Amino acid sequence: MTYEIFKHFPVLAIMCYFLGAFIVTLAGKRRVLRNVVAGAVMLISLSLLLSLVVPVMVNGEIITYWMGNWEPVEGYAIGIAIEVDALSLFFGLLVAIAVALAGFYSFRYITQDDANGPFFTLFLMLSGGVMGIVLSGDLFNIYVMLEVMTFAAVGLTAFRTWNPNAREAAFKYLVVGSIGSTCVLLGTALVYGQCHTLNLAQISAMLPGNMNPTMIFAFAMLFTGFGCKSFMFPFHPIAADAHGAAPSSVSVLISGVFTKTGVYGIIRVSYFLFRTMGLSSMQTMLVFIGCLSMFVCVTMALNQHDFKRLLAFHSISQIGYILTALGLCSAIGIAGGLYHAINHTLFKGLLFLTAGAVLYATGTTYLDKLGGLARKMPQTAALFLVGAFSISGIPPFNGFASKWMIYQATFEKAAETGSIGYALVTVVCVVTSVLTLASFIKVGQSVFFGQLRPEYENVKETPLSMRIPMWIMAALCFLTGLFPDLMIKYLLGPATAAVLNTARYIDAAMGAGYAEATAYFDSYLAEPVLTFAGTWDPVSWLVLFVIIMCAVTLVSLAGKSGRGAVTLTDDAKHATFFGGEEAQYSHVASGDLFWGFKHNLRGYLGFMSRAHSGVTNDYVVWGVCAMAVITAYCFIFM
Amino acid sequence: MEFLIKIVYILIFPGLLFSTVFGLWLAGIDRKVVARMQKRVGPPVLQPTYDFFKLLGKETIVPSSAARHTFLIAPYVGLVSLVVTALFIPIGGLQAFGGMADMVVILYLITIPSLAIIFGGSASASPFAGVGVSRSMVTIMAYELPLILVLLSVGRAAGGGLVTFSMEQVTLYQQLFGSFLLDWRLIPAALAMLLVIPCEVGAHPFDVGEAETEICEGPLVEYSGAPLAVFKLSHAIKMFIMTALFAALFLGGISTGMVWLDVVIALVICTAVTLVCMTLLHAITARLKVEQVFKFFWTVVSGLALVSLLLVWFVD
Amino acid sequence: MFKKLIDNSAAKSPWLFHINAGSCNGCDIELVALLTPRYDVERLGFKLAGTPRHADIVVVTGPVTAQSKDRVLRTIAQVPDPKVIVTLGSCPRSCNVFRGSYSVVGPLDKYVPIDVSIAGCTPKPEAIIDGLALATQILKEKRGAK
Amino acid sequence: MLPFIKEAVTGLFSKPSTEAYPFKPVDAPAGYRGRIVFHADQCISCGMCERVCAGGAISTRSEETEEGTLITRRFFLGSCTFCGHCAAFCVKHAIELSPDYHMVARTEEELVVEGTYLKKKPAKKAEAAACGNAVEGESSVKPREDGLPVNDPAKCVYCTLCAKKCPAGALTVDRKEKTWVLDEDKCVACGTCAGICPKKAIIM
Repeated sequence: MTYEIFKHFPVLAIMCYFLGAFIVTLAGKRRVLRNVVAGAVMLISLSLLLSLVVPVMVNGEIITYWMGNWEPVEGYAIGIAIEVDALSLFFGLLVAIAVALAGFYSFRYITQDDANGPFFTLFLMLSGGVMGIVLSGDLFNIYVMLEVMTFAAVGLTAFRTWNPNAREAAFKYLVVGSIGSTCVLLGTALVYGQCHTLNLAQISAMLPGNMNPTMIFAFAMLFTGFGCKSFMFPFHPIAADAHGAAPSSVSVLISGVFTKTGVYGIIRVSYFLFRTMGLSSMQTMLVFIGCLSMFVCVTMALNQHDFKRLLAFHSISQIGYILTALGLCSAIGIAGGLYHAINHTLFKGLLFLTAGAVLYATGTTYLDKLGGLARKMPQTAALFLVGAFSISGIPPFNGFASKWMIYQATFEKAAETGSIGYALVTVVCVVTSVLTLASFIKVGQSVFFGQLRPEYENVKETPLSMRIPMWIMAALCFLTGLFPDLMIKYLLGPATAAVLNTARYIDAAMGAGYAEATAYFDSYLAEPVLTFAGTWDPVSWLVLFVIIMCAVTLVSLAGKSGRGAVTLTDDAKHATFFGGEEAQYSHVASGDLFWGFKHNLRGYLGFMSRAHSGVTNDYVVWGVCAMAVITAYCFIFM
Repeated sequence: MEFLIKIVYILIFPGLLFSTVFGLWLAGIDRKVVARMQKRVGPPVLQPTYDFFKLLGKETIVPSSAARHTFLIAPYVGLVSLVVTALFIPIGGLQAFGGMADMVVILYLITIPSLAIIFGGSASASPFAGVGVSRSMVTIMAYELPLILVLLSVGRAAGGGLVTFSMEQVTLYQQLFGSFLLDWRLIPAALAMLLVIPCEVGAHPFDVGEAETEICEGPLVEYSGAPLAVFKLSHAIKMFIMTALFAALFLGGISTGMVWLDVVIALVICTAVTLVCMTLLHAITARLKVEQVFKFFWTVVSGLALVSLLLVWFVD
Repeated sequence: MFKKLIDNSAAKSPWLFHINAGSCNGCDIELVALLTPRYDVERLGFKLAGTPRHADIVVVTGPVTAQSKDRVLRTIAQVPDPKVIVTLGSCPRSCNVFRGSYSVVGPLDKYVPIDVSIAGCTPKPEAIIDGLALATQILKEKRGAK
Repeated sequence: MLPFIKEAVTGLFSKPSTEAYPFKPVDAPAGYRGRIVFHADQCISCGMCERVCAGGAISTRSEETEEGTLITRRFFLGSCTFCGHCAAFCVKHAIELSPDYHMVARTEEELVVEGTYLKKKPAKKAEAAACGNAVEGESSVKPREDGLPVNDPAKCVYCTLCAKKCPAGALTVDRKEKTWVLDEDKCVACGTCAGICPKKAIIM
């Protein structure tokens, strides 16, 4: 092992967060000290993970670290393992980046709150929990970290205790989240009962040939549990409350990172532990849940009147894309799903941060009460546009690149299986994408464009320390969309290979040949080949765009002599045209928009908004029903 | 040399200059023929060109409550992205920049100009524009569903057992096996596409978003001078792009062996498609209401496209 | 580079914006009659614009009532330069039979200079075409003067 | 929709119904009331046109000169409703509405039709003016006690309007002879003549 030193990095990255969480508490009310500690912790973790990119992603190492050096004895893993393959590192990087940017944003953002003492403690606990889940190689460890993460998230959701919505959201989150946690715990217990080990690698080596009804039930439990953590379809309403009520930088974590742990869990459970993704019934189930999440949440989002609630519903809608893509069980599908996962973290993070900037500047995120802020906060508006274009899949931003891969994956799957259903999944994806665009046009029109409300005449642009993380995220949105080839080569390709190559994962932990010995694994799979049904070259597009833009600029400069002047003053001539009336405040926003659409779908939309009653009991019933349905489905089709 | 040819492609044919000229020609011929269908003399074919240059000479008023940068930049972004899109569509088998963008990318690229109008209008802070923005977006939602169904049908048909999104392969397949318009399974899709074109371009009877008599041209209400000229030009180029897309998707099989003749034929097809789906519809229909547009596209047009998809999928 | 083209186009593509300042609708109907197949002013490049921002020629009908005065003036102000103001019929020129009414504060030239007036009550469509043609000439002159 | 398609296609291949107006002159239909033509030499300055004009388009300007009063009658087409009342009321047919409809102007002056004529001073009046004892407005004629109208020859211009308007046909006026004769048997004392008289020469 030439990478001996790197073995210790993953555990250090996790411990950094937890240590930081407690040291920050010691800093008490000294803000600068607190910020320095938190910042240092986040940067250290990020750099530790970045340094792992070369060994893990490029050279294909799998880093295994046994806590307390308790290595497996006679093929039984007793100790707790930290096992970092490309998939774990992929999610770990995503977490570290989002945490660092959201953390730096928070330094200034939370100064408006009076009781901001415990913020960073909880924030770093949450980060550490998430990091622990994605890097861990131990099923029970994952459960523990899941609980740490959940409770930190609940605490942060209720962070603004003066806000009754926040308290209510935290309560709902606690109740419905417990269903998920319970499911995971139950599943873990059943798996332990069967396999007598908690090590992921060993379980994946032992389980696939030994599926009995208990294990099917365990699978259903684990799947539902992680699904609950990713807020997939019937669990989505709590996400809306929690994301909406939490401080924006926390929303970034909950939406961009927390939900990804659910996705990560589903990948680990379905592709590694039980290896059920080969079954077409499982694929259908995941794709179906993905499509439902995607479409239901996007239509709910169109109906929202609060910026952050709207974003929250979109989170689940994007998670729907990811689940759909992962459910296809093809290389391009997995790559597309993972690509969308990182893109979602970036653009949704950016959007939540802009929502936070709006809240910071105006004190509200209610769409009906905002308007025209682009004049006062031009940079925030530009950043919002980047985020909005990314999430709605406008080329050349990153959302498009990943959605494009997902469309291809679904369509190719349709051709492979000959089932037209998958072609209709492509259609649902495209329609969801356009509805996403619609809801962001709604936000743009309601918050940043249109008329400026008189009471926001003195609003100022957010401070630089909040804008820098946003700009970094925007740049990342742009760059990850611009170089899909590089992304595939260095991040997605290795991660996809890791998903499909379970045997390597097992061998890395349990010693070479272990997987083959169990007789369920033939050998290592070859590197997956991504075949595309189409082509998309964003760099060329950008080059052409720039060339033509230059040409247009030159032509327009050359023709300047004959052109009319551009005038901007503040008189009757430049007032808004009101059919001759004196200009007055009149803003077409939020609920006024998309009448034709809403009118035609009023039955469906009305049913949806009645169904989302906001009552915790209802949501618990939904969750339990989902659990029951998934269990039943698994028993029938597995 | 290679580089020079690329530059010619980008700036002259089928890039900036050609798409401008041909777009304005299509817009002119459209207006002329609509007038003739209504037994009028109609404006000269060069009228859109005159309009364009006249607007360049007008003062550009930036409303005092507008978000200035978005307001002024949006038209140019829309125009340029349209011209870039033109480079990706094969015209008579000639594709300036093949292998860079497929059908789905084009589907997304052609929404950028619509977005430019929407965000530009949105930035002008006019309530008329607000209504226009809402309506334009509803029309986008309306046509996107049938359009993707049409593209999937074509993609399946051209895949030959598998599927493809690639424009080159669609063209190649048609050159080998005949145009898709002659394939009975794809006739409903072609019809749906003919109805999608006027909606995407914002022509009668689907121009609810820019209805001049109801909402003062919606998002364009505050635009004047050069930015308005650019929007009008984008509108014209969009006609070219959408008809060229139709020609490439359904009539890509026409090949005489001579590239220039193929291109001329493709341009004639573009004009013919304009006349059929925009001019004729304009002459015989009144503007629909926005909810009618949405309903029409999600039921009738999507239904047509879906029938095609099913036929392509299950009938050999 | 395009100065000449723009100058030439200025007279070829005049877009109208029509303001009714309390007219009896006679002139309004005649103005719309110009768009019918019989007169078809579109062949001369005229077009009715939906908003004053797009217009080159503002056509005012009616004797400028007290209610409409502010609105008319505001709308005229919102037309980008170069612009031409045309009064259609006798009312905006002189208030005609409505002169002296408590609710009429015209004529229009009290407030803005009128470039072209077309007399008649109502003017014959041909006369309106004449007037608009004159207006396009003025438009070109104004563009040249700038 | 199909019939419309047929209509559109036939429209495409048939001759347009558009008039080629600016390039080919068009005459106004018969009876069209267009630009006012004023024959100044026929005007007798009764002022009837001015009184019947609803739009207030007609005004008179007079200027005293050696030979008499130089009267300018001004028709402002910008205020005209082209109702034709002035022409109908003009007994001398001095006003005429021509079929010329090209009334387009850049300035107000282009819309004005004017005519000037000289009203010679009557000798009698000149004498009275010389004596200096003729008081303006004071009539030399007293109203009749039976309520029938009486004409004041000093004011009367013999425009014959009263004779035209008399419902009973009781008045005979001769312009050349400058006579005004009332047939008392026919007169019903309705007062129309007094009301219509532009010079207020008839007293009742």
